[in-house]
Amino acid sequence: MNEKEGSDRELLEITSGEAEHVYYWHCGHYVSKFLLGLRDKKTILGIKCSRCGRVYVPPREVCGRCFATMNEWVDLGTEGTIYAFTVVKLPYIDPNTGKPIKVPRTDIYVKLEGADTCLMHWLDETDEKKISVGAKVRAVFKEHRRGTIHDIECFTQI
Amino acid sequence: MGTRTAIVGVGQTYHTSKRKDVNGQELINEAVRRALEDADLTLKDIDAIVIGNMDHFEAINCVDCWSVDGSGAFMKPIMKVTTGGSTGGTLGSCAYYHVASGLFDVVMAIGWEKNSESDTQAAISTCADPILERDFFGGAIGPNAAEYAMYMKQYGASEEDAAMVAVRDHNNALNNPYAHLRKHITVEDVMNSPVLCWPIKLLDSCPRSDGACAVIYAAEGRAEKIASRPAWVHASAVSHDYVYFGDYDWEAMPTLEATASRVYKRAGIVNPLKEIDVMELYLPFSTCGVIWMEHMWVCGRGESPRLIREGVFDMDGELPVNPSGGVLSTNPIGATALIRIGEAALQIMNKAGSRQVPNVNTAMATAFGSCYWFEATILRSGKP
Amino acid sequence: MDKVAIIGVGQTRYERGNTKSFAELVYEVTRKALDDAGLELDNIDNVVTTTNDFYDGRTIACMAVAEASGSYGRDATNVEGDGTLSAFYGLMRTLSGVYDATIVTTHCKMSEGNPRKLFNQAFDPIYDRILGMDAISSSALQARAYMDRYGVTEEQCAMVSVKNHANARNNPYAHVALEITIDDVMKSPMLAEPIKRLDISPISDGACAIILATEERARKSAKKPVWVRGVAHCTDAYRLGERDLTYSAALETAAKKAYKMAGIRNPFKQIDVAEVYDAFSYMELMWYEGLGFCDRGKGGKLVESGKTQMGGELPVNPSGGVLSAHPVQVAGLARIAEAVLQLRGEAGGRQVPGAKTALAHGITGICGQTHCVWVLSNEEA
Amino acid sequence: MAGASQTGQQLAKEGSRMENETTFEIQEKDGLLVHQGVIRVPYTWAAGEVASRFYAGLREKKVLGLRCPACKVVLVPPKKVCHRCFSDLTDWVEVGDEGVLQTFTVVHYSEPDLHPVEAPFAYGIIKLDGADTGMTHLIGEADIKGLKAGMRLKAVFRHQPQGNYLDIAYFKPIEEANHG
Repeated sequence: MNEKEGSDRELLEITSGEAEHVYYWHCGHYVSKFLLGLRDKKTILGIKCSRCGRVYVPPREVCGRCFATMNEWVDLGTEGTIYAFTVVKLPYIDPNTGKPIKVPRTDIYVKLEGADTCLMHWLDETDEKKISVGAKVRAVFKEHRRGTIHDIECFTQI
Repeated sequence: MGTRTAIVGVGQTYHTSKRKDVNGQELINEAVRRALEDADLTLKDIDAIVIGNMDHFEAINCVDCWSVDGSGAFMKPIMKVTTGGSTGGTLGSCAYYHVASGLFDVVMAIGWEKNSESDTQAAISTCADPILERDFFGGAIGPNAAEYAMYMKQYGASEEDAAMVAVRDHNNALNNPYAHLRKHITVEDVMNSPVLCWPIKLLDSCPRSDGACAVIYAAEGRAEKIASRPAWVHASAVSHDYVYFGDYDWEAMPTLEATASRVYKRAGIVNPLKEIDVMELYLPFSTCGVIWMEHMWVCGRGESPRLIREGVFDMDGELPVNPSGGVLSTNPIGATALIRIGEAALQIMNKAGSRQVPNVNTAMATAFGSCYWFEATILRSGKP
Repeated sequence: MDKVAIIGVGQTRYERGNTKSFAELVYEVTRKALDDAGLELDNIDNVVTTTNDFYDGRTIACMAVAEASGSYGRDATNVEGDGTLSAFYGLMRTLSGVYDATIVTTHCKMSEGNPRKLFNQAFDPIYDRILGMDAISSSALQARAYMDRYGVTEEQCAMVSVKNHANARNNPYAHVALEITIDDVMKSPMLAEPIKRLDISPISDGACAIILATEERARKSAKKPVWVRGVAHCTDAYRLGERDLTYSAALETAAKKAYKMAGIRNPFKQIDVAEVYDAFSYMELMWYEGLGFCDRGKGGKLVESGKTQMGGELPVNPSGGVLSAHPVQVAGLARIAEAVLQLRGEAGGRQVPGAKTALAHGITGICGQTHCVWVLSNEEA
Repeated sequence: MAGASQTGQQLAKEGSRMENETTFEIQEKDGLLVHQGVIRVPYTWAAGEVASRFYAGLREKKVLGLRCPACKVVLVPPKKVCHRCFSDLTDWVEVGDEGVLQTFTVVHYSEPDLHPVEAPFAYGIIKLDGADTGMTHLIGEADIKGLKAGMRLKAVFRHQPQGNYLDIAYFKPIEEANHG
């Protein structure tokens, strides 16, 4: 029933091969401070809107709700609960490398204590039966830290 | 008050997993020709064009400019709008505002995607913030799964309730010659399909398709001459509130509630279940077809499973949802939400063939995408 | 067309290597535009952002700037293309009667990626993308075709560079302000013949925002409203080999339509100041012709006459134009913002005295495939 | 495409247990960070029937175009729809492998990831004999200082066709023996 599926004639495809695009993203003033907190102090920083009191992580300049500039930094500690998780089982192409990701991999949304939004990261458990929404987790910091979100190696269930 | 605007023509491709016989421009052209044919217009009648897709699926910069050979925009005004999965809704509203502004009489919206040309999940994961979220974004399934798990716990709903939504949409697709997946399925089939992220299973989720859709909007004065029964745009609303995926509150669905509230208010709808005759909803997972009905104020919290079981949203129910088979059966991402609008318009225009719901006077179409953004459109057979 | 006015504008300084994030850049101009209009965000009910997924390095790039543009709790949408087009969409939404005031934002951090490679993605992947052309080499094909056809000289192109880089010295937002001579341009390194280093625009980062309002809202505005009198856009053929590269029919079509709306019969006489998208020096000459400032092929003669300099009959790019700051997609909206400053008499050292009618122009695509033309005035229709 | 640049390569991992981590360069200046990142999504574009036929022609050293019956023009490279009149094009014609240079540029800068040949080299738009539209392409085997619009060029076909635009490797100037 579908459209002519192409004639017998050879139908070509053109490929991009190894083409890649390299960027140098400025993290900006707020995210830089957040990442340096991970690197230098092993702390997860949030930012509080002094108007509505919401605490955001990752930190950012403006509270969307109040359209107010935020300057009140909050140390959120390193523990929270799992708000949602996905055990990724189908190996899609990692846009960083052009190669399939290694599965299984557990992506989590962590609600850190004192934060109103979630931080995304990995969990070091890939057995779905051993993971539950609401479970307590803690950030595992790397020994060697460079100022990236991967200075937290992963989260682990407490 | 702007110019009253109606949809007067709809065209789409036969959606499928991979179209090797046409390139992107040629795919677009098929939808454009069908829309023109549907409205009995020629390209000369089109005053302006809007087009959209998601850039990283096909890696074509300036798609508006590139599209000219398929879209027919040579020496015409064309612009590109894009908002991820909701692009089709953004396109529909863009064409609507073109006409409503009074600056253009007949405007065509084109949504398209060739999802076969790249790894869809790889491209989608680049939508997450590259510094903080990209590496952890394996798709929207996790939050939706968690949301439904919580919902089941709170309201006593079951996995079968979601499966019934999947069965409804998939089986509706049997009536739609353009649908990508057209296979009769049962609740058992859904329950037995592989678990992707509990409680969501393979048949609870949408495919990726190659396809295009074109919808023609016209101003009052022209619209009545082009179509015997135009689908008048009564309202359009959008909510694009969030920046990071971690920001969203899936339990409260604030953007969906805001969008629905705003579009009902603009269209003067008080009781959507009673006042709307058919809905074409952007449901990426069957579970959304349970929960989101409540956030769209179709019923109260926890009531949706009962209405689903009673068949309220079936073809012969009080408020048929997705007669086309919806997103679960067809998903060329940049076109998906425009297909919702086009299908809703066909229902008003009484041109939906074997998927026609009788006596449709009010129809609603929604769009969903990116960081839980929603768009909604209300169409009616009568003028605003 | 009902009356719509621009009541607020905001720009960052344009530079290479701005240290802000996309959101921080956009927040800066959203604030500036609101402050300029004397408004709070509560007075805005509609938001149009502008992004490009390739330049920003993420798909659905508009996610990053939603909060910073004030999207929370209001209708928002996103255009991909030059800022003149997102502003046009903002205008349509304002005219629809649904909204009172619309903010339009654009941002660009071209310094973060490789603009040549990213622009190459505008070429057809099925055919000629593999040739590796970019904005400079494709524009060089156009420049050569144009100059050969009409005998326009490299020196005449250089005059545009000299004029605009000098004008930029009066613009605090400009990225590259230079005091140079024709000789300097001629002796600058050859990039793609006939285009030399000083014939091209820089790689700039920056952001711009404007606020559009209905007549009723505009009358309550703190600033003198600048009225939108005419606007139109038009697109030429995609492939270079199918276009007349020596003349932009799309620009002529867009300009004629915008002029008709604005009641302009003699653009050279009736327009007091123009801000055009001179991504390359030759382009300004070609755009003179498409805009009807002079006859076909006479762009070189027009710049030579000095009439488009500051103090001339029709100063073009008092801001320094795109040659002095090229944040892609922002640049067209910056033209509009500059035109607004001119019509308010707030353009400082780059002010064209007594300007009443201004033109702003933007392009999208390869060699200016799409053109968008705005006619603005501080006088009501 | 030419080989991918080295800038986006994975740096050595520092003992992370997380297999999916890719490590990129980080720069710091005045307390502000710049993160290197890469997008390396592979694409496979369907050429479609029309372009496939064009490339099949090149394999036999034939350049094919499509004629628009309404506009009376021959479009090379071919496309399914005429952009001017919106007609469906089906009338295949073979055009010459020689034509006239309409415009050109000599590129002096280097962009190794992008350019198929090393600078300096020339691009041109060539209208083939029998065609009404120009083809953008590379110019080779030429004195690049002596290029002139109006000169005649001839297609040089690639020895091993690969089914893409570079199956014509480049166009070269034709020696005009009977000049004058």
